[in-house]
Amino acid sequence: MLETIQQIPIEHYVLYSSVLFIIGIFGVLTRRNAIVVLMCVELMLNAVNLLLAAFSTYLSDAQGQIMVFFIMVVAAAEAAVGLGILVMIYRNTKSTDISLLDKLKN
Amino acid sequence: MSALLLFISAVIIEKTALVLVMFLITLGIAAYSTYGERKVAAFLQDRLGPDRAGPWGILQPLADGAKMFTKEDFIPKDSNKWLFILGPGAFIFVALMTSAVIPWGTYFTGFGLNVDLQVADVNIGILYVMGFVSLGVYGIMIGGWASNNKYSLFGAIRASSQMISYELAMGLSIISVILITGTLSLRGIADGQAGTWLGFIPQWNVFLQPLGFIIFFVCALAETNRAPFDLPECETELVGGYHTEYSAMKLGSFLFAEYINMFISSAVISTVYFGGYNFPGIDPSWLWGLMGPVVIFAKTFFFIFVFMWIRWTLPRFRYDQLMHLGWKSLIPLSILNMLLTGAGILCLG
Amino acid sequence: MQSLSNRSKLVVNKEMTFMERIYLPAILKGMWTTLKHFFRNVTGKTATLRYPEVKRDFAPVYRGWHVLKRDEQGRENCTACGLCAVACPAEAITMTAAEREKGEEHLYREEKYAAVYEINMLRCIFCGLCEEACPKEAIFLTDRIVPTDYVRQNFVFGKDMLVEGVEPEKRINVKVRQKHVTEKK
Amino acid sequence: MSQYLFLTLALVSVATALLMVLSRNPVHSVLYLIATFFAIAGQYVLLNAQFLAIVHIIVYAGAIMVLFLFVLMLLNLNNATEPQKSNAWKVTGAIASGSLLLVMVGALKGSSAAVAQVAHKADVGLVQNLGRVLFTDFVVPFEIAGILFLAAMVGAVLVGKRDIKL
Repeated sequence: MLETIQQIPIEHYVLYSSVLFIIGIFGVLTRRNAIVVLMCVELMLNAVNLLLAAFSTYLSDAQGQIMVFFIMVVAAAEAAVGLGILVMIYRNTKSTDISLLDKLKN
Repeated sequence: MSALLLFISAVIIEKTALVLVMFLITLGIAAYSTYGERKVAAFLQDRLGPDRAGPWGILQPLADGAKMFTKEDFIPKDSNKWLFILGPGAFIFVALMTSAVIPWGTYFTGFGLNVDLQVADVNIGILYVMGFVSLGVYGIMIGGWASNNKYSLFGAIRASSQMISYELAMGLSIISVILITGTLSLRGIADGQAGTWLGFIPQWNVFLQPLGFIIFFVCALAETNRAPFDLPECETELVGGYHTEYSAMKLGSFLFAEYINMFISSAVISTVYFGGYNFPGIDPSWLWGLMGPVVIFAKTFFFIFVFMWIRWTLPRFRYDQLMHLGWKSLIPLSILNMLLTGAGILCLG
Repeated sequence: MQSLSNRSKLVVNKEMTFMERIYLPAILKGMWTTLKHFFRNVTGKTATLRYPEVKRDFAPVYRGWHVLKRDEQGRENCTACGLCAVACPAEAITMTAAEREKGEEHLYREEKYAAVYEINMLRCIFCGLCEEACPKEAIFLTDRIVPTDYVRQNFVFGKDMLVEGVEPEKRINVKVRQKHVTEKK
Repeated sequence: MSQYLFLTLALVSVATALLMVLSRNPVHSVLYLIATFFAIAGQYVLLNAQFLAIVHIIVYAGAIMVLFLFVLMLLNLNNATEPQKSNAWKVTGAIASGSLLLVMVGALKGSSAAVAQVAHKADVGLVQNLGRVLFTDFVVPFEIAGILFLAAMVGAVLVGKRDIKL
């Protein structure tokens, strides 16, 4: 797929991944279900992954793809711990609504 | 330019033909696995099995198919209609996709053709198999959830946690094989097992990785939802598990995909641990190269028989026993196996 | 409690040994058992028969649908003495006796006969005590299977269902059964 | 050819990502996100990073999303149980994220593309090359990632076990 980098300018990838990232941010801001919020965080991480992979290919440098692996590691760890916390929260409050979790306010 | 175009179109035709042939063979084998399963079960239990449709009942799969197609196709009122349809479709699609990277032989060289008997020689073939196997659970989960039935939901939940648990041990035991062969391509793994030791022991990975093979085999049983790991659909507890609400050909695709999965995992086991199309004393290029497929299919059929044999011998696990086996036995054992393999390679070069 | 048969086994919840804990030997043993069955059946010695085409032989002493015998001249053996009804543990047999009239000598062997003879096949347990009790060798259990039905009333078999035919081809052969019963007596 | 593939995959992924954010049923959200991930895997293949693509599918679609779906089914969350934020929140969120996008696009406008001059090597995304880089230049981060995983595992088990009241 050599033609990819000849036909598609890198700006397209930057724009594309920033749109994905923004969608993730929008979801984090507007959704109240904690699981969906976690999923939006995953989407944001993926947008970054995509950008790293694109730069890695365009620069012919494997380091970008290595960074993607590390981000995947972080994402997997985050999903495991996050979902564990979520299940605990659900057990205690019978809800996954993030706006109920403001007990530290007062 | 036109020569290049001709070459590309020839490749496309060749691959399409191979895909179609593999598709038909897979469906045929899956259909006859249902017949084989019933016959094997009958013989193991001192019965006769289906013997009414045709001589020895060999037309039974056609009769079953006709029944499946003509039954009332029922969609529950409160189910999620699109996902209810998507579930079995996704399941059978994923099951059929996996066969693309399995090398069925070397090259077919007859009628002036030279056809590679592998749909796609991906250099990370074994990872491709792992990826698609892990996707198989979505069909079950979507179907079970969309049925809006608590038994189906239980089946779906059980399927997903079982798959996640056993995939880890499966991947770890495959890593040991990769350490030995030094390649992720299934063709490379199969080629690396040609030849013999001392003239009579075939150079198969199973002799280097006996523990890994046992772990992989147990995990394959669990991944294909076969007894004794068929908890997602165990009749005595969950009616039919994730396919309780399904009828007609949607149920048929679930059952069919299960047999396709069994066929594919048998083929993967034969390729990874039992030399694929290699057998001592048999050159896979005999018979215009069709000797390779004959050998690998013989091994695959043997493993399909073993799958059935196990199903009709062993009782089903309890769910906590299943989780204990997966997390407390198989994963530590496979890590141990990996460490031993690494140490062995380090010492012996 | 003291065991009478000495066959009971005490369940001990003992710690499993290493060989038992890896399960594989036990699994292989079980699979060897089923494999033996598989090969025995593949070579054609199935325990199951293809039923309507192939039928299993009855045991010579099989106890099925009763028959009320006639003698060689076609006369009913039964004298309605009621011993069979007394012997019956399931209270399945009832009968009404009647005096033989003039001109009926070719029908009944002795002066008394059963005008009504009924066996309730739903109550009958096919124990064979009736044939042992019979002093006239009139009732026997045969190797015929009692036909199925949807209605309870139809299982009360009267003389039309029990007495064998007069014609030689409608006679029912009970030689083996007769020998068995006589030996038992 | 590549352009059309890129465009199709990009449109599909953006559309499914939007649907993921907007659909009220969390299970539908998960399924849309899986579709997004498949489109992104397609982009990786397009970028000649096949190993990354298959690892992406195994990790995200095969493990993480199964975990999400599993938790959703375990808690049995339907759209009825999820309270919705008010429209004012949604408008605020849209404005905030929209302005962030504007800032990003604006910054991109000002930059110049100085990347495509490097000689292209086709084997960057292959597993041999990635493995060599990972186990030579990045071996320390690799080990640290392993420790991170261990910590996450222990943490997840601990969080799941302890019965603390909030």
